[in-house]
Amino acid sequence: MRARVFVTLKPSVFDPQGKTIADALHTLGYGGVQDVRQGKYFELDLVTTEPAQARALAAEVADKLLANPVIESYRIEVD
Amino acid sequence: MRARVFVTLKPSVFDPQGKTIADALHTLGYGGVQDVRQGKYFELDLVTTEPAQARALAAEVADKLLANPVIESYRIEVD
Amino acid sequence: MKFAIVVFPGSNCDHDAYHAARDVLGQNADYVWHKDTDLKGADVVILPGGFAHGDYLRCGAMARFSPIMREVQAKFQCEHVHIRVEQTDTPFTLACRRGQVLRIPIAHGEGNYFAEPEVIARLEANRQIVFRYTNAAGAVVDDANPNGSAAAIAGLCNETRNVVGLMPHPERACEPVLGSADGLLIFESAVAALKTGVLGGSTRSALEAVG
Amino acid sequence: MVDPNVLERHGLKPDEYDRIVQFLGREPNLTELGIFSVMWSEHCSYKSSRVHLKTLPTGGPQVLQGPGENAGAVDIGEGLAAVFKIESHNHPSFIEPYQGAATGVGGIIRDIFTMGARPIALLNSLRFGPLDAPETPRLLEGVVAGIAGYGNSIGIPTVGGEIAFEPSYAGNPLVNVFCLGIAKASDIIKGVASGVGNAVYYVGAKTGRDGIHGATMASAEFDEKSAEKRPAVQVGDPFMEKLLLEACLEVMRTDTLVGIQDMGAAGLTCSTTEMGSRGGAGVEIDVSLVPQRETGMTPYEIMLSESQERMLLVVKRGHEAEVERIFDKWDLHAVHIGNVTDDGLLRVKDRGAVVAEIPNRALTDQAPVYHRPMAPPDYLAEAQQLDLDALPPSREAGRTLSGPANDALMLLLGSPTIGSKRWAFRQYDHMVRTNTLNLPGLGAGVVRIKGTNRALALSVDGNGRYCYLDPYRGAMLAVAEAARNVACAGARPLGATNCLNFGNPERPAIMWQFARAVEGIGAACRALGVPITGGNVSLYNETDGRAIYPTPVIGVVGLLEHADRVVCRRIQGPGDIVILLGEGRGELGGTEYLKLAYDVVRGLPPALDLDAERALQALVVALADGRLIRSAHDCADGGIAVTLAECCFDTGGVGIEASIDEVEVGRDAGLNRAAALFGESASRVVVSVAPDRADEVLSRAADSSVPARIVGRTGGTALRVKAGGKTAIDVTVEEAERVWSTAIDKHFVKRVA
Ligand SMILES: Nc1ncnc2c1ncn2[C@@H]1O[C@H](COP(=O)(O)OP(=O)(O)O)[C@@H](O)[C@H]1O
Ligand SMILES: [Mg+2]
Repeated sequence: MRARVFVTLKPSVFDPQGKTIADALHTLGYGGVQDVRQGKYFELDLVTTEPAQARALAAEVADKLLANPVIESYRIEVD
Repeated sequence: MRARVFVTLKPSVFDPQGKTIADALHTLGYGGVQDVRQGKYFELDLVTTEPAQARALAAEVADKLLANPVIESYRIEVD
Repeated sequence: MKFAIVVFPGSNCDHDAYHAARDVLGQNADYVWHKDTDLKGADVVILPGGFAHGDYLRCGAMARFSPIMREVQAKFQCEHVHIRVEQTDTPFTLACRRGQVLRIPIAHGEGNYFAEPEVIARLEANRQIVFRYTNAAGAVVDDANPNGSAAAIAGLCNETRNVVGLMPHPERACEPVLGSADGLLIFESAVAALKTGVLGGSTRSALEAVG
Repeated sequence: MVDPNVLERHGLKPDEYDRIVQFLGREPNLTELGIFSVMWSEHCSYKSSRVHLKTLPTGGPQVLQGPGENAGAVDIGEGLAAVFKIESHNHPSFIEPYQGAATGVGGIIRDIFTMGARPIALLNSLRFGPLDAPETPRLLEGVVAGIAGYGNSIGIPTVGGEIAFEPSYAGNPLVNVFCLGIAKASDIIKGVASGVGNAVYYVGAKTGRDGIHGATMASAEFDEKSAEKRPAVQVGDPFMEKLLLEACLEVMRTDTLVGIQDMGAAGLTCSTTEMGSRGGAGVEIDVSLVPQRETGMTPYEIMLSESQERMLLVVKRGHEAEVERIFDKWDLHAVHIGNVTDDGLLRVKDRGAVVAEIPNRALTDQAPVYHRPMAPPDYLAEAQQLDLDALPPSREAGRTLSGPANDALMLLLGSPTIGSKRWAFRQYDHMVRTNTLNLPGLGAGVVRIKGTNRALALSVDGNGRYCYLDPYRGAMLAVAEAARNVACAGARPLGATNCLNFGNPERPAIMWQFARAVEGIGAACRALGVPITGGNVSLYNETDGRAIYPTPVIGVVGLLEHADRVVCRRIQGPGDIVILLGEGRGELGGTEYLKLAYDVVRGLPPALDLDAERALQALVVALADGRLIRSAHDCADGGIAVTLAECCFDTGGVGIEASIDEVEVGRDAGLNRAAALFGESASRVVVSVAPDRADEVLSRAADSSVPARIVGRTGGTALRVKAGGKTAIDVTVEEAERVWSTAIDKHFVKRVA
């Protein structure tokens, strides 16, 4: 089954990319976009067919490799 | 309201990042992860409270700025 | 005195560190493959810069595709900068003067060190901040911080002070023909540290190039 | 007979199809047709250019490998060879600037290490539309980031290059990349397959459907949906390439290989047939053994895929295990996909069943060759006319012509073509490997050769505008400039490579430009003693029928026997004497000045006396070798005024006070002064000399019959230039340097750190 991992900067960490995109959008006239935060997104194809197992495995992988715990947090979806 | 944009490489486009992560995971003993694809993830804070409008705006922004149509496609969620 | 230079599959500054240690300093130096389990009796271990495992995940992975991403990505930058020696009681700064300004190249994309303020305060209190970005006169000013690194940090040591990690590349500044020989001080410090026994002889020390 | 549509979509002409049938003695199947189409494409067969390229000088005592292999090689002494080549990636870079440029770098690096050389330096030559056009910054940014992204991660310094902006490249930017490596002269490895029964190995990235070209895809077998599955854009993986580089160099140190070649254009097809053909052998492979990234790939797709980072090896019998072990160490898996045969055929099997069988030589040596019709372009006679007394008002009307020439100088220094390229090269890791003696921006890139006292100077140069006005002279000037740049570092030019960027060769005017340019390159290379050891041709560079300026780009490699005698453009401090070697004749045709100040691209490019040029270069090399000069800089775009200004930059603001002769090119005094300051006469170098060495430099110049005279002195903080005794330029170095150093940056929005 497939697990999806979303890695984002912790709220307290400044996100220069997101900010620059937001600024660029404002310049382009998209005032309707108030704020932008950017993150990373991973799709993992897993052997397991057990949602709980899949979630646990994805979390382990995120902890070990995908996210930098100092500045990032992550969220997992399984389907 | 908030729109979330997921940008991924088109399926046939080679994803060296995803592949390298998958290889690294195999080396670390995570045989249960068959494949990894990496993408980008954006959270947009929008002024509008209309889901349809939010979706349309997010799509426009994705087309213009967030995704590279030559090699990437995107998906939008609104909540 | 023996240097070990650990080679990861994607390391690209390994030859440079080897050349600095062996050809310039005249020390014994050896490459160690990352899959090996034996450091071959090295006194100093260098983890060279480069893209050890491709570094797709955290360094330079994302600047790639859409135009705006390039717009906002901290660009890779390669040029000489100045760093000030903050601590001289590490094996890699022993031969420096406190406050001494070194001219050394940087070469990195995402080179800015980040930590929460509490962490920085702790590093400060423990005197773990070994190098800071400054201008040529040794002043910490925004213009001289090439990457927006927190507290202008360019290099840190661990609590036991035998591991030093730094963003600039001292191995690129070991010969005057390359524009600066200031980096040599860092290598010479390691040699001196061993000779004078500051490290208690048996303690192995490591220099980690983050850039 | 196959459907004409299928033929057309494969880019094959009916008579070419007839030849295929003749070679095979039967109708080709679709896989075979695909193989013929890529091997007979302009890109692989050089069918339009070959007759002209044959005329280039390729020999010389220093040449170890001329054209025909993956890269050329010259002897640099002490048993070492410099292996180098330039290649274009124009079309992919236009579709996707980052990946196009990145994979271009990846491709040229493979060409170099394929020869057994460790790559130690990269350069690039780029052309874009005007930087103030809306599309250009995005393209420039993507291309530069792509070059940086690939070269930096793999750890090869980018030590030089050039970037120019002209409207003719707006719809078709040029991305030419150059790589140089060092090998033991005795260990150069070739791309040959021989020895019946030897194993053919595949190693590197898996094969996907990337880069199977739209134009060469056709047939009932492929519906719309499958076309969608085949992205034209290839994505590079520098980490994979780094592994391949290290692993291949390690394998090459053993005595296990017969030959090796990268899979570049036309992938597996090109590498198998070229290796077989060079070795006079046949190659048989089974595509089902090829590692595949996607499921359900057809033999057609596997053979034509241009997936990056793949190599083909022929291994000596009995050494298979040794080779496999080395690749394993680097986490790569070498796969035995076939064998060398004695029948001269490319035989492709799929799970044992033959799906294609073609004589190798039909695909290589016997590919079509065309003598395409040629005729001078219609625009030419008119464009070559330049009446300086009838120029339209200058853009800075009044000021440029009658006031001090400061404004014109600033206009030139602030133009992105002349201004500093630091914006680009600070993104390149130009110091990794700790060999770079002259960093980018100081003239030719100079890298030392560790373990020797030697160093190599490298320069790539082209001038599309000159070639547009006269392709013969323009191409000669490009060779001269590249060699002169190398000489200005103190290095003796040894050899050259060339990348020929032109429009559609089926148009007689383009073919004429091409032929004239090749003649010009040949003449200059012969006269200057720099043989051509390889190169690349990129045709069909046009959009909507409008071609780019004809743009031959020349890469020259030169040798310094004493690395510590290297010089660069920067003056070394106050109190030195400034000497001009060579003579200005006020030539304004095709200059940056006319373009910027008058919006005029006309006239003939500067004249070039090849004997004078050769004497000048030899003199500069000798002066550097004798430690008689402290800096050297050639006069090119923007003339002597810009050259003098550039001598002052990056010195902390040291100035020059100079005085140059008047010239008379027309009735207008202001224009005459501009011609003296900004004219681009060739064969000129500005050197700075310690005061007690000036006489010796002048007498050495006289001995070499090179005109030389003292034009000034370094010092102060201003650049002051008198022309004909009257002050023409008076600016502070600081102000001039600010304009020059922000010429590109100013086009990009300020971004967060
Ligand atoms: N303009 C040129 N001048 C001389 N030789 C050239 C030129 N263009 C291509 N060649 C030579 O033709 C051969 C084939 O070139 P090319 O197809 O570009 O190589 P590759 O197979 O590496 O892509 C090479 O040996 C190259 O050096
Ligand atoms: Mg090749």
